[in-house]
Amino acid sequence: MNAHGKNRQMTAPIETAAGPAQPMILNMGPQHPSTHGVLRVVLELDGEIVRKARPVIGYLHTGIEKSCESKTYSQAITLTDRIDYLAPLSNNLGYCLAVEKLLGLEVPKRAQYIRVLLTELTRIASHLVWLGTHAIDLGAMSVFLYSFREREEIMKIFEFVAGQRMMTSYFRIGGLALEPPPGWLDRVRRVVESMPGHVDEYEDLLTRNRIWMARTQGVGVLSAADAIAMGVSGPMLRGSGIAHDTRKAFPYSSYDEFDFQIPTQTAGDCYARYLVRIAEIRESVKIVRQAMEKVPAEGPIRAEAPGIVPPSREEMKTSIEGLIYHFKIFTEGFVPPPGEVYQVIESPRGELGVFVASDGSPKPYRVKFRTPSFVNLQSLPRLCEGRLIADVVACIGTTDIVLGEVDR
Amino acid sequence: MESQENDRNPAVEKLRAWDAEAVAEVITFRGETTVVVPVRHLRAAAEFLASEPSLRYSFLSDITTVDRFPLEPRFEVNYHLLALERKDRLRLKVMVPGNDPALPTVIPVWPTANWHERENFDLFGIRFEGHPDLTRIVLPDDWEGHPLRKDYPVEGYR
Amino acid sequence: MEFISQHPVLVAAVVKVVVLLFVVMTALAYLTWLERKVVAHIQSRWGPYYVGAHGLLQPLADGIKFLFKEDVTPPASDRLIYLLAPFLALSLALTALGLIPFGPPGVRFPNGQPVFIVSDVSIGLLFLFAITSLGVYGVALAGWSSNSKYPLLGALRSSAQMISYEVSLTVSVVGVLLLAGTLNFNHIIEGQRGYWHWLRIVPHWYIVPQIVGFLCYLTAAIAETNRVPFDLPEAETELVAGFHTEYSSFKFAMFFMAEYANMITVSCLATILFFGGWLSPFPDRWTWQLYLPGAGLLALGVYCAYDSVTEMRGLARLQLSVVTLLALGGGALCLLPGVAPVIQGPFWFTAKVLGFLFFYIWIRGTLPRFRYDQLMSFGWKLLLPVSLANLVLTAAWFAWGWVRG
Amino acid sequence: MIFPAILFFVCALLAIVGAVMVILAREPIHSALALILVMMSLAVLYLLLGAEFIAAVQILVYAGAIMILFVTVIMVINAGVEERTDFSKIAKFAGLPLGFFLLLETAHWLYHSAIGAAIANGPGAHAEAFSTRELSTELFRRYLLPFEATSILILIAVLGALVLARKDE
Amino acid sequence: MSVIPISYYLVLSAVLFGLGVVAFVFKRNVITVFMSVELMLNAVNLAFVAFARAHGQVDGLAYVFFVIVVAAAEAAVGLAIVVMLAQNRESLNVERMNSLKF
Repeated sequence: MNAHGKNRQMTAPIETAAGPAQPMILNMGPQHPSTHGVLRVVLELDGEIVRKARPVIGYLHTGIEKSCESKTYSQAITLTDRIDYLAPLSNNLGYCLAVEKLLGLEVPKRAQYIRVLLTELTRIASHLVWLGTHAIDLGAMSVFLYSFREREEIMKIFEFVAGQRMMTSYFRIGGLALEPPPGWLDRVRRVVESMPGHVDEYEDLLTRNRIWMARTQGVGVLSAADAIAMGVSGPMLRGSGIAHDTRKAFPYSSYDEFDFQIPTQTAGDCYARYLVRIAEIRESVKIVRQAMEKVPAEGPIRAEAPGIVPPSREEMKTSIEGLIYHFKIFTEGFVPPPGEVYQVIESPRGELGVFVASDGSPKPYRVKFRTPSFVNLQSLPRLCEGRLIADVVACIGTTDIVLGEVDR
Repeated sequence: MESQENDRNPAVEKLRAWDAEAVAEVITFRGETTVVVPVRHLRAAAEFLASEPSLRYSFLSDITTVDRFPLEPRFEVNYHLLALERKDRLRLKVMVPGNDPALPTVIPVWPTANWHERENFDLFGIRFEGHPDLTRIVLPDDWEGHPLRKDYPVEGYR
Repeated sequence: MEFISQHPVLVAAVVKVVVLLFVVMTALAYLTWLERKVVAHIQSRWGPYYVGAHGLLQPLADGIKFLFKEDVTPPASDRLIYLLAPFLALSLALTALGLIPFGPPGVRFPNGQPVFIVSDVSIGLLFLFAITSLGVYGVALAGWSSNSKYPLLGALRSSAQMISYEVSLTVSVVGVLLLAGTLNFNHIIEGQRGYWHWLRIVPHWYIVPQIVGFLCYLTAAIAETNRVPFDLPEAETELVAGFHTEYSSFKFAMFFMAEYANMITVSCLATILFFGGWLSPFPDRWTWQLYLPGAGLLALGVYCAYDSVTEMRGLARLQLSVVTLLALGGGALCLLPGVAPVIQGPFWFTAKVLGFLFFYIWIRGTLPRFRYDQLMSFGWKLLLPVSLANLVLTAAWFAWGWVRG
Repeated sequence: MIFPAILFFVCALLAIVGAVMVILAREPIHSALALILVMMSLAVLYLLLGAEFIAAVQILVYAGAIMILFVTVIMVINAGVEERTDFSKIAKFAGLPLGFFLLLETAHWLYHSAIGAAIANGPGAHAEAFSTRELSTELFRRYLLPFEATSILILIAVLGALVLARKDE
Repeated sequence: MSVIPISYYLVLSAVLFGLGVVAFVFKRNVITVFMSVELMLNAVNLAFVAFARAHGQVDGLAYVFFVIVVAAAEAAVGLAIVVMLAQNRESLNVERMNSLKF
């Protein structure tokens, strides 16, 4: 019941609720068109001005970290897909790299390049979803459908390569799940060739659009110092002028062999973050192009690590060691040494950290996902307090949260 | 096994030079350095690491807990730090006893710790003293128990 | 029979109102179809497709769905006003259309009543503005009576928005009124007959001297009708659905229809004021234009015939055949020498109005939405001064007698 | 022509009912709606009296602008149900009958005065509808000074409203 | 009855004015009090138009025009004051507004 409803039903002699301005509490979410899932933001309004914003999360908490503890290392991969459902391969990669680090395992170059290629495609797909939803939040409807059209092509590549559109679980500990089917690179090429043109199209619709600029420039400003203090990462950090990218700072999976820029903007507002993400799509296209050059046509896609990485199908059928290892891996799992590692990758949303603690058993003792959305969302009140309701929408949009990742 | 060697990590050296008692133990594993800090030194050590000009661990990536039930001290709270300029990571580890687990908050040092601490409070029941709003974050407010503890039944309490 | 012969005005009015309501309701339904189709094609998708050929029965399906949906009235709402609001919105929107002349007054029934004009008021424009200015009540009362926060915010926004833009809307057409020297729609249209003397091929439409006023009018009209990029009262990503968040079923449909009716009204008004209403853009000596409507319909019929041949689904095929027959028959009818001149006025009027409607839909597929404060400052700080300047310049033009038509 | 008579009585009845509703309604928004009803009926009466322009202005300005302001303000400040307080007994037992008597007397006087017998509508009515052109000529010739004065008044009112509504921060 | 004398309009005007006075006296909420003033103005307008009709002159209409304009100005300022009152005081009851300052 809201303020005037209460008055209407009270029989006490109250003739008006007018009084020294009581703030109006507005529940934005958990069901709301622009909270991207089940985020709930409790807004304290003075007219249309947001005095206080408090994000309330947990509506999608599924206890993935707890579930990981009761699965073997390999089984837990499927759970990681569900964390950030817009960038499942990034999560796969982060987790696999963490376990590989724990094991001290080196992945063959071919698998590394394919991993880079696919995660960059994931980044493009994720940014496309962000662009579309952000644009529709601000009322630009067509961009949403354009970007989903292109994303669909990328999803088709995932389906072609991994057999699944979204929950791919394609990266495995020590390499990849399957040999990519022949002709897959042609598909990738087709998407990559057309992508810059499509990005130009989006930019035509938005970048110099006066309304778009008015809606995003100077909105949700996060200074560089604030960005660091709030621990935001990814495009949000780079939009505030800090050129930090895990792919450059702590290269993993051979990212050091690729040539790409870290796009940054200094304004720290929604427009800056928009520009950064658009530039990132272009950079990712560059990386995918290089990866296509680098990927050898032939070669192993899994590390040579008997007892950890399952042997190939043929080996399993022909050699007794292969059969035994296969059986042991899929019944008991493998045993890494006790210890703790924290592996960081640059997911589309920012710094995805995977902390894995092993106690020397076949199941991880503790897995923690440091998800960028969770931390980035924390900065939301700073972005939108003192501004209008419409800006809250813009701010949520450029924070680019995925609720699966926030709540885990 | 976790190797326990005296690393040449400059951060550890500086921390030790600043206050020898702040470094209880240094663990290096797979190239990651972990400094075990006693609870009472945590806040000061955090401030030092964040503000010392040659270190500048200004970015707190994560706070996470490992429950070593039934060992004591039961909880290991890990702080993952990042020095943006130097591109260096460091893990602070604090051992917290199982009965009445409590820690000083690091929000004044790293404001981002707010939600991380709430999450650890929610899932492990570790209190962060001085936290402005220590409430459950992902679970409902009336939830019983702390699910990521090892003695929490997987089926739940109810 | 005696009654009919004794009260020609009354009978003609009733007939015209009934026909107008029927036509407008159908037009509203197919306007939603058009909008969905055009926006879909802008966004590289198909739009309505499955219900009938080209989704032509989609409006019908929507209507049936609206009728059978559960009609929820929030328990804490102000019942009377909650019920009143959608009726108010729709009835005002439809009333406004009754003032529009859809064709020349010269075309008359046997009893001497004009066919295409429901009511010929001497100050028609003023009345139209009076009626549309009441449209705010539907929105404001809906938002208030729902007793919910999003609708309330939407209602507050829209009352502020509609009041603000009404000022610019009114001021922007005063230039035309100065040119026409009358408030009567027919006289305004008649004033646009002929050609500008300095350029014989440009019709004497008021858009030529009043281009600034037209642009102001267009902008203000989009804002008045709550369309993108000024659709803040119902900004779905901010206020869920704005003032009609709590409305369901047919009451929701009524708001929907009111919005589209308002779109039609402002398009009609733009056509009348700036584009010569039912006047043809071509000179009268070009007699072939008499057959344009018929030719258009025949072309549509041929296209539908082709389409029905290629259509795979049986029912859709049947439906397309019906449309084909209707179009061909209508086309043939329009070519008859007795009918062709009569149909000229409504044909050009409809064509112009459709152009505006298409423009509206096009904008919707292209632009993002303004923010509330930007909308307000745009209205007061840019639109109003510009339309005022336009008015002053036009007045000066007259005062010093630079040009007279 | 019985039509104007029917219209007159319907509208008069609606106006009176509306005015009574203004008094009886407990919620300000209902009062406002009743008042709008009064204004709309009056607009129709103006039409009957041949004052088209005034009718349009009545709807445009009164119902379309002023009452919208009222409604908006009621919504903004969230005015709830009205409190009923006792008022003086004199007002109740002397004032009301006296007022009613006064009304009757006025009506009686009006009905029997010379001017009242003039016919407003139908055959025998004074003239055709007022022309808007005539009214505007009158406004801009004879009443030019008051006209300009009112425009300045409006300006002052707008400024005053702005000053009042501005929050001092 | 085929014609309507002016007096009918005048009587209606008087009745409406009387009701406006009653509303003005009886209503307690500042906004409704304000509305009753508008009601009285409307009643007066009706009388003006009726008289204009009776005399066949447009002066009455001019007066109505001015009344409406002044009413608009009055509403703008008056409602601004009401909003101020609502923000600064607990109540909108006119009986409690017995001090100019607080």
